[in-house]
Amino acid sequence: MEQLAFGVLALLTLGAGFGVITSRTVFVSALWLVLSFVGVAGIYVLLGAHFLAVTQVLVYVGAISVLVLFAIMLTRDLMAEEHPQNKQWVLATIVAGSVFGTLATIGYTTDWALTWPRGAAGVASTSTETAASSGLGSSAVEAIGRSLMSEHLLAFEVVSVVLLVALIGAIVIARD
Amino acid sequence: MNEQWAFVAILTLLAISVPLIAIGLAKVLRPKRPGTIKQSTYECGLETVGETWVQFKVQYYLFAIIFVLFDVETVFLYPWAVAYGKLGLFALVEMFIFLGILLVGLVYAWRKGALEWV
Amino acid sequence: MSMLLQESSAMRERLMHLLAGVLPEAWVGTGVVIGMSLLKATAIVLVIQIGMLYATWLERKLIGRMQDRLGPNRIGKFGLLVPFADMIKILTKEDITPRDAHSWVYNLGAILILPPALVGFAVVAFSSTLIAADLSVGLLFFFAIASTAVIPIFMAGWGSRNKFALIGAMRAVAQIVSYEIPQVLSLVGVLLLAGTLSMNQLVGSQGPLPAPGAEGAVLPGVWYIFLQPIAFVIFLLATTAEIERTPFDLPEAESEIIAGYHTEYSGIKFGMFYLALYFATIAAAAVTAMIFLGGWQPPVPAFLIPESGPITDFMYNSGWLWMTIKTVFLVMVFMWFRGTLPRLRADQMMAFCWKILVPLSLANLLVTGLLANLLAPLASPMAYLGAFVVANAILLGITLWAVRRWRERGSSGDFVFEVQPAAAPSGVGGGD
Amino acid sequence: MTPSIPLWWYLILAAGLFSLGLYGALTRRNAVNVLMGIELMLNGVNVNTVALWRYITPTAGSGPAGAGFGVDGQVFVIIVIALAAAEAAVGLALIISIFRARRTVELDDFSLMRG
Repeated sequence: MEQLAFGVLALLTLGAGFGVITSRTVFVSALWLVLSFVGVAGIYVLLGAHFLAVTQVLVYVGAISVLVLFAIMLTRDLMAEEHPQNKQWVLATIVAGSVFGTLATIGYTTDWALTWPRGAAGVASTSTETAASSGLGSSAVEAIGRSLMSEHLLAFEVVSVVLLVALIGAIVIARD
Repeated sequence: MNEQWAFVAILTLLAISVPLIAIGLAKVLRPKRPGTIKQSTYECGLETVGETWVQFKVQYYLFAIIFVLFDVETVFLYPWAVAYGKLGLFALVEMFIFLGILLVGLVYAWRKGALEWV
Repeated sequence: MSMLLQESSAMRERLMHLLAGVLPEAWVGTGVVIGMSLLKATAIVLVIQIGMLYATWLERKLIGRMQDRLGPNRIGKFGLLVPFADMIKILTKEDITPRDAHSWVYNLGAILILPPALVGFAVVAFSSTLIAADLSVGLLFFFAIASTAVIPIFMAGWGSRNKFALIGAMRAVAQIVSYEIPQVLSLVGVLLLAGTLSMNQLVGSQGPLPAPGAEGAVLPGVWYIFLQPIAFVIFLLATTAEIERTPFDLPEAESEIIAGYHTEYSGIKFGMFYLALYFATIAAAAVTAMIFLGGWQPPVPAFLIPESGPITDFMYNSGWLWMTIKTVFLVMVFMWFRGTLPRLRADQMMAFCWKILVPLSLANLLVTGLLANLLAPLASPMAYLGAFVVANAILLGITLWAVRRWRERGSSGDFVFEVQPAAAPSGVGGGD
Repeated sequence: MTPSIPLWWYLILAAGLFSLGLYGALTRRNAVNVLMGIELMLNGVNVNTVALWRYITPTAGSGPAGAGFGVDGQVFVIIVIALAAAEAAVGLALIISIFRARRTVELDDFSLMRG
C-alpha cells in the first residue's frame, strides 16, 4: 500500500515538475508547480512528517504560489505564449542529466546504514510504519515547538530577522 | 501507512470526482446550441475593449508579501502554542521577541503606506 | 453512536471477507482500508450535500423573513422541495464556454473549486467517536486545505479570459489571503490553552466530557467562546471574509465587476461554485462550533452530570445532536449577517483586516500567553473564566479607545467607516 | 506484511526533482520561470532532508518524551521553507521592479549588471 501511494505521488510530483519546465505559458507552468508542491506534501505524509506536510500545503500551495501568480499578473509580458527556452538547452540537458546521474548513483549505491553510528538507524530503515505508531505523529508538533524554543532557538530568532529584512526589502524594491 | 491519511487521500479523490460526475451528468441532460454571440466574452453586452489581461497595480503584490511572511510566522507559532503548557515563561519571552521583530515589519509597512488600498 | 461503531466494525469484517475472495492475500489489507475510506467519504459527501441543499432553502427562507417576505413556499410543503427543483434546473441548463477561454484551465477551475471546501470535513468531529480522520495536526490541516482555494479561483479568473473575472479573482485572492492571517492568529490563544492540534482533543478540552484517549483532567473545561471572546469575534469575521459572504463579498460585487471570477461560468459549472460556497459555509460553521462552542460537548456544566445513569449515557451519546445544533446556529448567523449588513468598500475591508484585526489578535495572543502561564497552577475552570473575562474586557476597552482616537485624529481616514459622499471612488481592483 | 519503501526510492525522487528544477532554471528565458525552477530544486532538497532524517538519523535532536525519535530533520526543513518564502518574496519583487523599469522579464535582456 505504501509502495502504491509512493508510486502515485512520485509520478504526480515528477510529472508536474516536468510540466513546469515544458509548458509554454507561464501561468500554466505555475499551476504545474502547485501540483508538484502537493505531491511533495504527500511524500512528507509517507515519511511520517505530518506537520511538515501541512506546512508544505499552507506555505507553498497557499502562499508562495499566490506570490508567483500575483507576480505573473503584475508583469504583462508574461501573459503571452512564448518560446520558452533559450539556446542553452543542450548544455543544460548535459548538466542536469549528469547531476541527476550522480545523485541517483550515490543514493542507490551508498550503504546508508553505515553512515550513522547510532544503533537506531537500522530500526527506522526497516519500516516507516513506526512513524505512525511511535508518537512521531501525535506529539511531534509539541516536540517541534520545544525544539524551536531550546536547541534551535538561535535559528528561530534569526528566521524572524530574515523575514523582517525580506519584508522591508521586498516592499522597498517592489514599490519603486 | 496511516489509515487516517489514506482516508484524506480518498476523500480528495472523491471531492474531485463529484464535480466530474455532475458535469458529465449535465452533459447528457443539457441542451447544446452554441452561437457566436452567446460564446463571446460577457461584459454586460458591450464589445470587449482592449486587452483582456489587464495589468494590475503593485498593491496586490505588497499585500501578498506581508501575507506570506505572516503565514510563515504562524507555522512557527502553532508548534510553540501547542508546546507552551510545558515550556513556561521563558518561551513567552522568546515569542515576544520573535513577534516584536515581525511587528516592526508590520509597522514599517503601515508607515510606508503599503497597507493602503488605493 | 455505539451502535454505529459496531455497525462499522461489522462492515469492515464483511468487506474483508468479500475482498479475500477477489484480491490476492497481500492486497486485502489495502483493499479494506480503501474500501472503508470510500464508504466513509461517500457518507460524508452525501450528508454534506443534503445539508447544503437545505442550507440554500434555509437561507432563502430566513432572508425572506428578514425582508418581510415569505420565501420559497410553492414546491412541497414550505417549499421544502425547492432545492431539488434547483438541482434539476442547474443540471439541465445550457453550459456556455466562451470562445476565448483557455479551455482546460477554465474547466479545471470549476472542478477544483470543490475539494478545498470538502476535504476539510475529514477532521470535523460530528461526535466524539464520529470523526473521519482525527489527525494530530487536524486544525492546521483544515486551514491548509482551505487556503488552497485561491488556486482554483485564480484558474477561473485567468482561464475565463474576461477582464471582470480576472479582477474578481485578484480581489478574491487578495481578500482571502489577507483574512487568513487574523483567522489563524486568533486561534493561537485557544491553542495555548488547549495544547493540541487534534480536533477531537480540542473539543474534549472544553469539558465537561473528555475526548476518547485524553489523559488527565479536562482543562480549561470551559467553551473557548467564554475564555476568548475577542478571538471568537475576530475568527468569525475573518471566516466570513474567507468564505466570501456578505459583508465581505466584494469579489462578486455585481454592481462593480458582474459576478467576479465566476462571471463566465454557467449551468452546472456555475453550480460548482455555488456548491463550494455553501460547502465552505457549512465547514466554517462546523469548525467554529468545534473550536469555540464546544463541538459535541453538551451545553451542561460538569457538576450537573451524574457519575452514571441514563442521563450520563445520553450526554455521552448525543454528541452529534449538539454538534448539529451548534453548526446550524452558526450557519444561521452567517445568513443573518447577509440579511443585515451592507457590503464593505475594498479599502475599508483591507484596512480593517491589517490595521485592526491583525494587531488585535496579536495583542490577544500576548495577553493569553501571560494569563495561561499565571493560571496553570490554579487548574480551575472558574479561575480561567474570571481572569479571561476581565482581561478581554480590558483589551476590548483599549481597542475601542484606540480606534476612537484614530478616528478623531482622522489623519488618513483609515478608520472612518461612515459613508462619505466626497470620498474617493471605491478602490476598483484593476487598472494601474 | 507489505515491505516498506527503500530509502533510495526517495533519494532518486529528490534527485529527479532537483534536476528538473536545475534544467528549468538553466533553460527558461523568463525570470519567473527561473524562480519556479529554483523552488523545485529547493523542494528536492527538502525531500532529501526529510528522507535522510527519517531513515538515517531519526534520533537526532530532542523529540517526544519516550518516543525514541528526534525532530531535528523536521525543524531544519521548516526553517528552509521559511527562508524559501523570504527568497521568493524578494526575488519576485526584484522581477516586478525590473519589469516596471524596463518592460521585460526576459533574462537575456537584463544586461543591467554587465554595465
